[in-house]
Amino acid sequence: MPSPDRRGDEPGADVPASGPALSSAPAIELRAVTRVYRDRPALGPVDLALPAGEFLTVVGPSGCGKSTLLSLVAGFAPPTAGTVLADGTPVTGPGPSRGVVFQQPRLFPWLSVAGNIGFGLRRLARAERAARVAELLAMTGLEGAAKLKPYELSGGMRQRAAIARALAPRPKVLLMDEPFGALDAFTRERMQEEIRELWRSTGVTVLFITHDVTEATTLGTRVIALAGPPGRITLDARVSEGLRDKVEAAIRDAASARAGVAS
Amino acid sequence: MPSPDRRGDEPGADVPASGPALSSAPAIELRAVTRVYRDRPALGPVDLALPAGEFLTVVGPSGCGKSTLLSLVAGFAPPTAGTVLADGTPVTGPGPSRGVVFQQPRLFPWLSVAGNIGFGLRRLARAERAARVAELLAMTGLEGAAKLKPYELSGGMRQRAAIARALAPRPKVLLMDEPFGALDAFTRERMQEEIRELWRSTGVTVLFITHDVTEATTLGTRVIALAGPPGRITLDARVSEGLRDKVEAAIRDAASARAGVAS
Amino acid sequence: MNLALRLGAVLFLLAVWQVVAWLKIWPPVFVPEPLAVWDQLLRTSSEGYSGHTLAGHLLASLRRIVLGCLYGISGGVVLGLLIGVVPVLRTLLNPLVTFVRTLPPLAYLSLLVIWFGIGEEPKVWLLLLAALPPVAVATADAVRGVHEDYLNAARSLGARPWEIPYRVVLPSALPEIVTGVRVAVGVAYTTVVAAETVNGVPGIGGMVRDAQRYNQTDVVVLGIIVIGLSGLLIDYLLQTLDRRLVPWRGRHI
Amino acid sequence: MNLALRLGAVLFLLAVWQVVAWLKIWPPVFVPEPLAVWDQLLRTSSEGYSGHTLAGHLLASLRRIVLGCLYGISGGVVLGLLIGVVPVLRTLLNPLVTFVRTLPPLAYLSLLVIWFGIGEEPKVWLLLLAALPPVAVATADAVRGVHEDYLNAARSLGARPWEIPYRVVLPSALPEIVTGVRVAVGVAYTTVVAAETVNGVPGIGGMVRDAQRYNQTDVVVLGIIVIGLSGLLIDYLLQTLDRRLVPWRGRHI
Amino acid sequence: SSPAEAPGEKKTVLRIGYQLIPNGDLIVKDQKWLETALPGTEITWSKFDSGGDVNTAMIAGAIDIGLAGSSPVTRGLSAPLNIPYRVPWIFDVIGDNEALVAKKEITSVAGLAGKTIATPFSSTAHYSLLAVLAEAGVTDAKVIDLEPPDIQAAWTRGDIDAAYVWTPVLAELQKDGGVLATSRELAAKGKLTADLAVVRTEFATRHPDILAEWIKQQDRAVKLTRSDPPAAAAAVGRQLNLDPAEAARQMGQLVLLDATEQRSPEYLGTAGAPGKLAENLRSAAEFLVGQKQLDAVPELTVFQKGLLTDALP
Ligand SMILES: Nc1ncnc2c1ncn2[C@@H]1O[C@H](COP(=O)(O)OP(=O)(O)OP(=O)(O)O)[C@@H](O)[C@H]1O
Ligand SMILES: Nc1ncnc2c1ncn2[C@@H]1O[C@H](COP(=O)(O)OP(=O)(O)OP(=O)(O)O)[C@@H](O)[C@H]1O
Ligand SMILES: [Mg+2]
Ligand SMILES: [Mg+2]
Repeated sequence: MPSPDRRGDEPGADVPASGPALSSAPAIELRAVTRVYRDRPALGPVDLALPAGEFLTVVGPSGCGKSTLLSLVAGFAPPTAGTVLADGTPVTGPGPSRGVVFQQPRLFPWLSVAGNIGFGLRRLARAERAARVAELLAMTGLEGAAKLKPYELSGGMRQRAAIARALAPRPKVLLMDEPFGALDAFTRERMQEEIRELWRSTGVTVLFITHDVTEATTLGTRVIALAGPPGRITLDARVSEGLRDKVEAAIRDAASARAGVAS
Repeated sequence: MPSPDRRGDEPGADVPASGPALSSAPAIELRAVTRVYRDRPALGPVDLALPAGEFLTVVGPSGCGKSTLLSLVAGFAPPTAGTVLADGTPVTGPGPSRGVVFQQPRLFPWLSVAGNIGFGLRRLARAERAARVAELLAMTGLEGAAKLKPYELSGGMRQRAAIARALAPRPKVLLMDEPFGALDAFTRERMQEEIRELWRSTGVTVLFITHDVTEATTLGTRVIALAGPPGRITLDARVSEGLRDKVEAAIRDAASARAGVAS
Repeated sequence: MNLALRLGAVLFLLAVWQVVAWLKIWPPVFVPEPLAVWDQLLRTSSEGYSGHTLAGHLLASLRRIVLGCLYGISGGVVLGLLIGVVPVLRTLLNPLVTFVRTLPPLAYLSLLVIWFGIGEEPKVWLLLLAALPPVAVATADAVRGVHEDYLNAARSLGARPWEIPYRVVLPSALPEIVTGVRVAVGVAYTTVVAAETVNGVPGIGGMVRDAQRYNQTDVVVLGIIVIGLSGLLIDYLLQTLDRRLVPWRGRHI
Repeated sequence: MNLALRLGAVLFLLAVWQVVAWLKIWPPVFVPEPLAVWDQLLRTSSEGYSGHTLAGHLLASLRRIVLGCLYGISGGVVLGLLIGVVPVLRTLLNPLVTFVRTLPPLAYLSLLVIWFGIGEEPKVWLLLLAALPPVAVATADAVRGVHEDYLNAARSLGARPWEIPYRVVLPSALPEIVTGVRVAVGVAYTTVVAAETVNGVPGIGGMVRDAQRYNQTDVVVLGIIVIGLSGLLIDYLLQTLDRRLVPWRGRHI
Repeated sequence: SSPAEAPGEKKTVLRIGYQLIPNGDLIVKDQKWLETALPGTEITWSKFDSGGDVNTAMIAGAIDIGLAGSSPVTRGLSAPLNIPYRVPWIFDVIGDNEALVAKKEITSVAGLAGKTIATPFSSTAHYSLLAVLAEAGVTDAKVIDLEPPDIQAAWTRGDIDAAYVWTPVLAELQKDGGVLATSRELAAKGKLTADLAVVRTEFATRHPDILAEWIKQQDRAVKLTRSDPPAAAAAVGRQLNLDPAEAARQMGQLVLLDATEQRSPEYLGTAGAPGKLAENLRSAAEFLVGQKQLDAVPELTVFQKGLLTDALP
């Protein structure tokens, strides 16, 4: 179903040129958002505004509600209360302006690695698509794996393929849930460099969950720490020299507050 | 199908008392082992002997063959060439003497967390089983999640539940594939402490894959670094003061050797 | 909302039916008016038809269907597990099951009569033979779809080979087995008239056959509706059961 | 190995059959000897039966089965997707499909004759109606089983709502749909005799019925075997296709 | 509804529904007499398994001429069906090929009281069985519905005590059972059953010439069975997949009537004076009403009009 105006409505296709923060509304805004699973509150109330071009890293102990936060921003689930806004309009579902890297790499098992990466490029011309896929394969070091099916990949390769898939359509907002969790130190550094470079050159807004404090305090421009469940923001700081210690203390507090209690 | 002699044949049930290295054969031994997926070699040839009571950590760049090595030891797949021995007898399939934590937490979706942890305790009496499950829930900080189904867990909670499930039947050998990959720094430290304590008190043999060099060089007694694919051992050292740098160099070499080439 | 929607749809279908009957697009012998069918409902419920009330016919058929399905589903699950789990049996049983499940009941019905007489047995057997294959095929295929990591995990946790089928394979394959069961019950239903060609009164299928041969289409249509509604009810129960049994559908980790 | 095992099993079954025929446990009219069936195979292949050779009968039936299955499977997949994907349609169509799929063909066969005459159409329609439900049910259930993360991922990647069914739902549900197709083909096969009660010559089902009427059990058994074997072949093709289409069965990540 | 002329073509189509019964129809089909005699007409032969199906096809307008037993024809001519068709020909009067067979120890129809008797419901045999039982005053017999192959199976197992059924199952039953009544005897008592031809009224009025030719060929077939029995048996055997001897035996059990005989008042009669077949059909209808298989008995004139006598040569 190739559309006639092939690039016309491609989401975020023009972001590289546009640079950060043209509109005054935050790229992402959460207003008194809470989320309850059955009867167990998992998040909130959380208030958060993410200006366009911000690179936010999110830290917090396991099970505190980070992924829940991300799923609300992505539009995978509606908040139990409150509103999630993207570019000033309420989020009603997942959309191409917000690219997502899941915590567990959910590659489409029926597509090859190249097929997965090309999934979001349906509206590009064949050659353009192939070029973009090749570019992303190179960026994630998966050139040799283009034709493999997801089940033939190692854990880290899956994660890299998932990252490439999310980056492919150049979304305006990138939501990444521990994207480098399964990568060795070297590959991880390389990927960090790539993401930083991408952010620098395109002004993409990033929400980046990680459990690596060094990563949190060096990669982005701003860090929030959650404590929970239900997840609340206990620290919200711009990246600076002494931040690492503060963030570590915040996670330690949040985690020990419920150590031995419900997780 | 409750068996009449409930504890009689419980695998490894008596390990805590027996202590390390009663037999002279290594707990795990690989002899010229290789593994080829279709036509792509993934591992080997690898020679490796793991005396009972050893705590081996395995590092290496993403996709180098670490998980493949583990799957051969676990008996999930036969080696393409060579022999894998456990306690001196060839491995023909998975067995209760070798507990496994998968890289992706494969909890049984039809069982609750407690049910998953109790899966390997079928031969214990009801009360004993409940006690052991409670013990493991406490150890992994999942007391509040006992009744939840796997899909209701956060990523880190899944991983902890998978660890608890593997530990439950007290296997003689523990094979762990990046078990703490999805855990925050605090929870991770706590889990590291638990594993170290377990190893100290029971003499369990551990094969532990990680991409965290600090973890690799502090947690165990011996480190090997793989380069690949196909994975080969490029470094095999006892844990000591300056090891961290050596290991980092080894991974860096292995990773950059193929950076930009096939992964 | 749903209920209103459904009620509306039923009323709409009734209206279409009434209009079709009025317009006499097809001969009235084949499209009786809704009211005529309603009349027959009242008549067969009180006076009966072929010597039994509607409830009597329905109960007799339901008993056969339930029995046949129970046996067929049990047999299908067991056969499917055997085919899926044991390689030698797969080699032998898979073609056999495929062969048998293509055979048309009308061709071997008299064999069933030879073996089981003209009482309840041949009918239940035929329904069993109708219900078994979908379950067996679904189970066998679902077994192939069980994630190998579940099997590996179970074995690593000390599950014995003979425990694997019911501790891992069965629960993991449950969603698809339930689908197979739903299909099987439907197929059994479609077979009830064939089953009741052999001395099938009382029985809804027997009643429909009698009515058909005497061109009492209102009774035929009544029978069809009763069959369909009771099938709807059973399927509803199965779907509810499914949601209970498999809350992780679409969310396995 | 497999082949040897299967050959052995077939020979064993043949031997059992021969012994049963010799012992005359059941009257020979019901259990003809294997050789008699073999004779009929040669005769019907050369001289023909009811004016057509065995191949002619088989081809006529296969044509109907293939057509009916093609339409039925297409319809079933579309219906199943609609039911699975569109909530309003689920509310309306799900009960309707369940209702229709419980209806016994023998009860509505004459309606098909009224609507479609006595040519190929009513037969193909009947086979369609037999093949559709298993596919529709399997598809609808499989759709419910598609992992929500796949749907979320696809939408995040810019897939439009109308693209989701064929870009995500269909491939993800493929394993279960193929299972449904295998069941459907089997059910269509079992219906072929019923479909060929009216003007069913040439046709294997018609041939079987003719033979039944004149107690030529060897021809009946020959027909049954031919039906079973051709079904076996089709199922084999489907299973091969399945392995090709779904290499990730049991290994989705 | 469906026109006898295929759309877009001038060629007239004659669509025949036949059944596998060893009478003249199969000779006509086998010898392709119609195809030869009506070169300008396209002839199609469709096989049916029961008179009920023929009735349905008639209602659907899918065939022009068909074969149905007298029971289905009775129902077809009565309400609610009121099928617009008429009987221009009697293929055969059922004779010894349908009979009531009982276990050896049962020697009279009266002995069937309380016994289980099987017959295919709504067939001519069913009608004959009910007639026999009514005549003997047996009211408490258990009459059950079984198809012929199933009758044989049930008989073999001893599940039934008697059956009213036709060849070849009849022959199998006779091997260890006794005949209590045959349709030939019943016919003599006025409870005649027959295999009748039915022609759509519309077709008969539109194409009298084709119908006349059709009857001529049927008559010719009946005459062949008399003049050259081996040839007739061979033709029928080919159609039934039987050897000629068996075909001849089965044909011998039927009463085939040529055109002259059919014109007698006993059967179809003549244009002005419809034959006794109409009364036969009406009494069958009366009987069916008694059995609650019909709602009301039509006037005799309905059946008299149902006989198409003026087409007989
Ligand atoms: N099932 C499979 N089929 C085909 N190839 C596979 C399969 N599993 C792994 N491979 C290949 O084998 C190689 C090694 O994979 P392995 O999973 O052992 O890597 P790893 O060291 O565990 O990497 P990571 O740290 O990313 O998990 C990779 O190139 C991968 O593509
Ligand atoms: N689908 C669900 N149904 C019910 N409860 C859920 C569901 N998903 C998450 N939860 C619960 O919500 C809480 C927060 O989960 P979340 O996944 O957001 O944690 P997280 O911060 O991402 O943790 P991690 O670092 O371990 O991934 C947890 O207590 C979890 O049990
Ligand atoms: Mg998370
Ligand atoms: Mg790995």
